[in-house]
Amino acid sequence: MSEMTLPFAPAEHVGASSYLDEGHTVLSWLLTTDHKRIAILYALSITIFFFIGGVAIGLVRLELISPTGWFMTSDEYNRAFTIHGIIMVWFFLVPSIPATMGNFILPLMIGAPDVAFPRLNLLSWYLYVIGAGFTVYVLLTGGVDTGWTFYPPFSSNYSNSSVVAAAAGVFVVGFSSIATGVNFLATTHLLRAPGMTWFRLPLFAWSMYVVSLVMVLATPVLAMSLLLISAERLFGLPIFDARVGGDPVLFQHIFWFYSHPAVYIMILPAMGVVSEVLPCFARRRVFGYAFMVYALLMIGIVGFMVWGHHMFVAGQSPFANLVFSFLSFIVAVPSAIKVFNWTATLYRGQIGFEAPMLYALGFIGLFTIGGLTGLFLASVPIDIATTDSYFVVAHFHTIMVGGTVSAFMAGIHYWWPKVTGRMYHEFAAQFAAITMFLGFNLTFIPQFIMGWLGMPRRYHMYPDVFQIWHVLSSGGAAVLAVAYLLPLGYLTWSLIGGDRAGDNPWQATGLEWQTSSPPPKQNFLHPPRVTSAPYQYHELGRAREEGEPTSVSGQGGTS
Amino acid sequence: MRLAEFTAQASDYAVRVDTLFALLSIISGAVVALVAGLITYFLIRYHRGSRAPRGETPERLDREIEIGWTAATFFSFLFLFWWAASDQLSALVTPKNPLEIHVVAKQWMWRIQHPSGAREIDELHVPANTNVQLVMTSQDVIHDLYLPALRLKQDVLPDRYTSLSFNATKTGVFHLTCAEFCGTDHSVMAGRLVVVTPDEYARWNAAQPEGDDLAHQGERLFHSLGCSGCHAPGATVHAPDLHGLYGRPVQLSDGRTVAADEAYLRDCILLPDKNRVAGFPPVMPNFTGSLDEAQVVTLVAYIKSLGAAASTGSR
Amino acid sequence: MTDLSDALQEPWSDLRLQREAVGLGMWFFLASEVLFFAALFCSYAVYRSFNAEAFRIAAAHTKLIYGSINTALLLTSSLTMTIALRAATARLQRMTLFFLGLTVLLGLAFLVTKGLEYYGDIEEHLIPGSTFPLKPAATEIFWALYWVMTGIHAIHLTAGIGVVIVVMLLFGREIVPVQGSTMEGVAIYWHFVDTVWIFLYPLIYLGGRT
Amino acid sequence: MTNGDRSAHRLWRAPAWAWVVLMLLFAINLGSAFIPLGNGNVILNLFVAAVMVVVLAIFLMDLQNAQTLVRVVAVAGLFWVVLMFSLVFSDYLSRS
Repeated sequence: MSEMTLPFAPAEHVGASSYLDEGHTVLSWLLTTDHKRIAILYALSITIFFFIGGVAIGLVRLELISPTGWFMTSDEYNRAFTIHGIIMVWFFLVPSIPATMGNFILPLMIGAPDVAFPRLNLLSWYLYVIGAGFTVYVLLTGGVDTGWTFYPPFSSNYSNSSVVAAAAGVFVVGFSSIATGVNFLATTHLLRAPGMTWFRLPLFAWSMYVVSLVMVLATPVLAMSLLLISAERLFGLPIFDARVGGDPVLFQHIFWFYSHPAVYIMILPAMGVVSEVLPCFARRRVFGYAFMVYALLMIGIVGFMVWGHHMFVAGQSPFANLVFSFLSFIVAVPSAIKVFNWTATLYRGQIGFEAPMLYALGFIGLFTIGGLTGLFLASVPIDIATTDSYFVVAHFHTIMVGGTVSAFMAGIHYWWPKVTGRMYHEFAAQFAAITMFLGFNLTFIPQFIMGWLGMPRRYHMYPDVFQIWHVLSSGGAAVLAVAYLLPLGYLTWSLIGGDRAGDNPWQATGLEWQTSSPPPKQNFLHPPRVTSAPYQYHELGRAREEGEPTSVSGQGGTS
Repeated sequence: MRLAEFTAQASDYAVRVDTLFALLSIISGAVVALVAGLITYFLIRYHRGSRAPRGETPERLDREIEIGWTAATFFSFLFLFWWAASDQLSALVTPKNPLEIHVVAKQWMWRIQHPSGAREIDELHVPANTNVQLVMTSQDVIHDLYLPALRLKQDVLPDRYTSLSFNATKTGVFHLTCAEFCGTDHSVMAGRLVVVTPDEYARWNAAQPEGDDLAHQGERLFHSLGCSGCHAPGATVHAPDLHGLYGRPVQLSDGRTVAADEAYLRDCILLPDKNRVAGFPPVMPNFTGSLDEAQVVTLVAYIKSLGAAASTGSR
Repeated sequence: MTDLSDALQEPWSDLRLQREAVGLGMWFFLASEVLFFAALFCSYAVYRSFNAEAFRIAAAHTKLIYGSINTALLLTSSLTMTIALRAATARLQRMTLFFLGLTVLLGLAFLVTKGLEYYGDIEEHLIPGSTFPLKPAATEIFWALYWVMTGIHAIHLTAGIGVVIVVMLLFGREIVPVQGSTMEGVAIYWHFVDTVWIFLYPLIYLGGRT
Repeated sequence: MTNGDRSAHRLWRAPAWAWVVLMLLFAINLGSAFIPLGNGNVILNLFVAAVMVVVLAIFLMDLQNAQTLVRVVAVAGLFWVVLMFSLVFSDYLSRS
């Protein structure tokens, strides 16, 4: 066995016990420090919250079929969309890819036995659970009606709902993201396998690195903003109270200093996943690897400087509006570059249409639409006309749901055989992927249209001229709901009835495919050594053309 | 309700916004078509097992392509920014002597006060082809006045004035609504923007029951609250003279100099300690809680009228 | 060298690397903490720049003596913490424990002083609300920020004291060897809490004294 | 601690010097607060505080011996603070 290659499904892996066999008791899961098991814990918890948030928005969409509402009061409606926002943002999207796939795959991908601080990793999950506990408490005590943005003075002095408990939940779950971020940063710096230089890191690992940076630097600012409104609400400390000279707009500055980068916390990992899936199913190296890395870094850093575009009508100075508008156009450049590079990756490939690829292609389409509508909102006059309307709602859902959730599904399907050792039902998955794409567009294209026509967001009752668009959108949401429920079915079924996957069913490069499926507790039986750049799919193709035995070359092998 | 109440282009500015929107839509459409077209083409031509030729592209070419499209994207975004920013900058120029209409938002209604003293609720009458400036404040939470037909929107903040300037060119009835989430009845905090000809506006004003204009209402309040006891020229208490104050720079006791604009006057009434004028003792009572925003508006209007009176010498 | 392998934790194979990781992780966490406090300092800066006079008046009512004593206490505790870390690196267990104990005492002294100060503030009704004695209104913002800033700092310090006590127990019972990576993280955190105070001190106590 | 004494001496000497410097700076800060300098007071106070933090970071937090990476991380936090302050003030200082 040469240093470069590893025979496919090597004999020595057979019989090696997987991380799943290291104890079957509940405690063996709840007290685990194995990054793979923690990833599973996270995956289960965010799935639960995804469906709670989904039920909330399902009710909202159902209510919006009628312009005057039909089964909710306005207060109930306001609580439903608020809880949808809070849960989807902080209890699903932010942890979605980093805490599950990041936790599971990142150490494998860089050839590490675990993350740098395994106990901190477990702590981060418990923090998530505590934060989730607060949120469930909020749900049970009647909810919160401030919108997920918690703007004072509404949140601090006027709302009659569980604002402090909701803020506490978000505050705590924020520390779980900081813990994850610190862990990934230290892991990527110090636990890379020998030979795994920075420019040999797969793009998913890079995206995890950048997203960790954003998490670590942005999340504390959110924590402070929530702390300040809680202090105002609980103790009457008038920090944003205009009556004594405080400025509610200052809260918005602090809040968006986190919450705009939060969008990048959601989308950067998605970009990372897609950058793994596309080359694998196009059998082609990623086009412009170095540019992809620089683009990730650019987005991560410049993403901190654009928050003011959420405040063009908030009473921010016109000068600041222009500064933030300019920076928002700048941050769109690296995003555009990424789309072009993904497209070029397909050129001269050997493209297959397995489910992960379909999801990834869906991501590119939706991300392109979401990104381009971002340009509309970066232009001050159009933003003034469309902010707080359904145009904005559709825009950020296209990025965060169309983009991130598509990539999340792509990643789940792509790494499913690695995580579980089983194959899912390919046709069912392809069907779900296409349904999801169609359902998504049916839901949000009407929202783009009615937003531009003038339909404001967060409206329980609305002018009846928009009803047609709302009905279309609700119909799309129903299709989307089916598309989200399907994977729950066939993925669960695959655990019982799925075929054994083998170690590398996709014949992918990347160290995570060079260990058994599911991987053993210590990840690699032999410490891996890396000898070449990532995505050596062309080498693989050439080897096959020349009739060599099936072998996965490329990113290293065992030493 | 008709869709035109939202989509009509009721001002030149609205037409410009729509033009920019159309431009962006065309560019975006082209980019989407390009990306989707290329992806579809590649998917068909290079699907697994197809006979299309494969092989490496030269690395130097890759690099040039990469730099090429980075630069192209960058410059086209710069162009878009320039276009959007110049639209915005031209809209920022406040026209001279606008018709100033006060808007007070509270959960969940809009109260409008015209300079003539006419008041209305959830309806805003404005004359067409006239420069109108809305001066807005909120009595409780943050609201946002959204006028879809003018493509305009501005948050309305508590204890602060924000403004919205426009010149409507089309008469008719349009929608007016709140765009910033403000609580239970946010979605029904709506009304009508009625653009009428200047003549009709004058007639409409005359037909309103309230006899006094804002400044006179303010004057009455000024006397009934006892402000005149200190601020009248012959008063024994040492208090600043208000004649000709509006618009003048004022030296404050902490060394700052500020212009006596509406926000300043408002602060002086509600938070007298915030901007103490140099040379005066801090004896002004605090009117927070005893005055509502609408009353403050009339007082400010009165003080402004004093300024006008002083300059024309009629008082 | 058997105790060296005791100090090693999963997934590390090398104590030097493990210490490096703890230090690095701690510094990343501190970068996070810096941004946490930055949001607070930024609010302070915005309000102060628009209410200079009110902040001057309000700051004059803070208890300079308590604040200054606390500054001296914290600076000294940073010294004892550094010595404890150096002693730990040199594997001088008793000396480590002694200086850690000293650090804890200084930290507790800080909290006691802080408590006395808070007591005085409450006596004077310096809590924003209906009985707040100062004018103009923006002094309330200063005092709101005062309570939040010093409160959060005190919570950080309390957490620090708690951690040091736990670490002392672990060291004293030799559950964890002193030269492991633990001290590294504890010391960096402690100094950070001190750093925050160094900025809080002039912003809260030194205004309006002329 | 028999032969530890001399080494113990070495352990605390450098930090003790840093401590003396810090206390001196602290005294300067406290004293200067009573000299009327207008806006100069807060500027001076914050400048001295910044120097104190630098001294503390370099000599007590051991940045002098730290790796480049750790120093980069320490400075990175400050970079983001500067971003926050400059962009927030780009709004406040240009409001009319």
